[in-house]
Amino acid sequence: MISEQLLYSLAGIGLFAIGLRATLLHHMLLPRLLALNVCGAGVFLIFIAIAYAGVENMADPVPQALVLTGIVVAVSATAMALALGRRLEALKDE
Amino acid sequence: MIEILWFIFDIMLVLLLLALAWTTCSTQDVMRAVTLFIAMGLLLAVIWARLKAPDLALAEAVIGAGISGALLLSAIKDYPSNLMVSHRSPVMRGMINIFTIALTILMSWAVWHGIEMSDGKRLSEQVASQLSISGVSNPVTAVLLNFRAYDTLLELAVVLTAVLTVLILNEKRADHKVISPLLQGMTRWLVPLLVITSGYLLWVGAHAPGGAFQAGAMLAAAMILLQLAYPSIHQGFNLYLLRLLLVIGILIFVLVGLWMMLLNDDFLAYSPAWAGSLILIIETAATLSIATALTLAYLGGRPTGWENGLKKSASHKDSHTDNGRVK
Amino acid sequence: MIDIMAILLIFFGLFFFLSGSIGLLRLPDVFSRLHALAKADNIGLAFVTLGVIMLEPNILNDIKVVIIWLLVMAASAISSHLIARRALREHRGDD
Amino acid sequence: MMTMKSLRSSAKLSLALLAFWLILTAGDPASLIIAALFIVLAILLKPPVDHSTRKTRLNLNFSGVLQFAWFFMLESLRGGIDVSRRVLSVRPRVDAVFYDYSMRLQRPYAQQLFISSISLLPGTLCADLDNQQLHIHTLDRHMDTPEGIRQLESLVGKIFGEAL
Repeated sequence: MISEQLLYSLAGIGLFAIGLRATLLHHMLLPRLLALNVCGAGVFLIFIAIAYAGVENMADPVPQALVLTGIVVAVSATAMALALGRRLEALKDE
Repeated sequence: MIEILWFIFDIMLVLLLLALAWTTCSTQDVMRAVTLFIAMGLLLAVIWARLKAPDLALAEAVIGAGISGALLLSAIKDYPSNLMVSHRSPVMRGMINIFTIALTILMSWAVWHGIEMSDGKRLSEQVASQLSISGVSNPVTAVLLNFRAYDTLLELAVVLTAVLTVLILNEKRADHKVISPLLQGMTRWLVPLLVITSGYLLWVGAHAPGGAFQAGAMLAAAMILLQLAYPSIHQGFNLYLLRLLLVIGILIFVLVGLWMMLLNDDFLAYSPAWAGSLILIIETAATLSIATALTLAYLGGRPTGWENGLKKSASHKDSHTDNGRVK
Repeated sequence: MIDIMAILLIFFGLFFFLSGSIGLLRLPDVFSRLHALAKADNIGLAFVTLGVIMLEPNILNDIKVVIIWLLVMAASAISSHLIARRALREHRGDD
Repeated sequence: MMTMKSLRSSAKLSLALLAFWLILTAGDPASLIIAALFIVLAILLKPPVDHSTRKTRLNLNFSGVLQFAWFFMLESLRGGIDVSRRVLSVRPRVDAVFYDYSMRLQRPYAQQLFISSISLLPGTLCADLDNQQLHIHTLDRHMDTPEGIRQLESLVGKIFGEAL
């Protein structure tokens, strides 16, 4: 059980690092947003990796609930950022 | 034997996930990046299922692979360049790389120790001990709608705020042009099925994986599909009803909370006998709100005629600036 | 006996999925890749569905699995059509 | 506002959706309140009636359905094997060509079933359609594609009672 927890939480850290690096490297909004979302996915993965309790058991419900809200908030935040970016582009054209 | 198979499966999932994340972040073409990102969402859904978090798998499949995909694909058009290249100087790039690697090592060390030293005591035991009075038998729903109902209420508020920002900033995006009659034909029978499945997810959330978030996302997916196949369909929506639907989740949540405050002296402290029904009522309202919010978020701004009937002068000014922008 | 048959069927299905994915990687253009995916997934899922039905005694769950199969089939037919149409129109330069 | 006809079609839809709901929930009676709410929602979200589909009246021919299902099964199997053989050979054998086919089916449902099945059968993929004209992509110019498609079309026609 510990080996799965370790494997997946290390994968989560990897995902976070990949996302973070790309967020810092890119200038444009859309690539940055994608990278931030990859980052977020990494955080979710760490949560759920630690919640893992073996193949027979359900994962710990509290982190599951947190990540569930996290997913919905992430998509709303992405939508908001896209809207801000679109408005910015429109203002630039003016 | 079986452990080795599981291990091989785990390694494959993890490597594929990291590869998808890496290519998403390093490809030069935005379209490609978005496609890879959607694929990563699907893979994450599989991983949640593997890690025994079926509630998440459902939500991720609908949101990560479906809705955020639709959202990002339609947003690509809004941006001037289809290329994503980084213009950082070599020194800067090196510093970013070093920083990331150092952080990764630090985090790995922390997680390693965290897992090694954990005494195995989990919040899940507390949840399990209180589950019988929560009104539902799915522990995730119990956490979301009962034990940590505040979080969920505020999360709905966050979603509402994000959508209001979207609505304030922009007009709805321009429609697609040519639509395949085949897609329209499929939509006619698929959307009712999606709506019913969404209702099922809402209902089943009380005792099995599912609940308001998954149901709301599924309903939103149905509405987005409808919008893709019939671009003018939103003109038929009653915009006052749409406003009501957008806030009804929070409204019902707060009303129930206040009512419980009168009865039990605490905000959102349900009486155990009613908890099940109250949770179902709140979840139904939340499903409708989440669906409306995600659909509006996908549209990318105010649907046509959003301002009608509200302050004439304000709407006039708005359309004026919009005209100015087009020039 | 039934278990072995079911597992055999599921493995057949997986073989078709595998060849579909190999087709996605090896075939030269969008259209032929779509061929590989649509056909291989259709028949692959059919075998997996049959196998799962043999393993699952609950008739309601069997019906659900069949519904999933039909939905996936419809989705893959429509989506391959849409992708092909898009590619064709982009190729011709109109949109 | 609602005409008799749309009322009847809504009633039919709700019955079908109710059946679907009962399959999903295994007939739990307490769930029917939610079912009612979402059936109403599904009817409200029904897309506007397209005038070309107005005239359709579904009269399914049962033996036609069986014949089609049999044909479809055999052909999908053939399609799957064909594709995997092509893909797994040392050099993927593809000799693609586009091919136009004018569809004779008239009813929209029949057309949709026909077009969707084309993409699942061996060597063919419906790429585009312009009224009755289908633009079909075939993997191999030496296959007797037109014959297979014509056969498929008459089988689909039989289901919906269209003699071709």
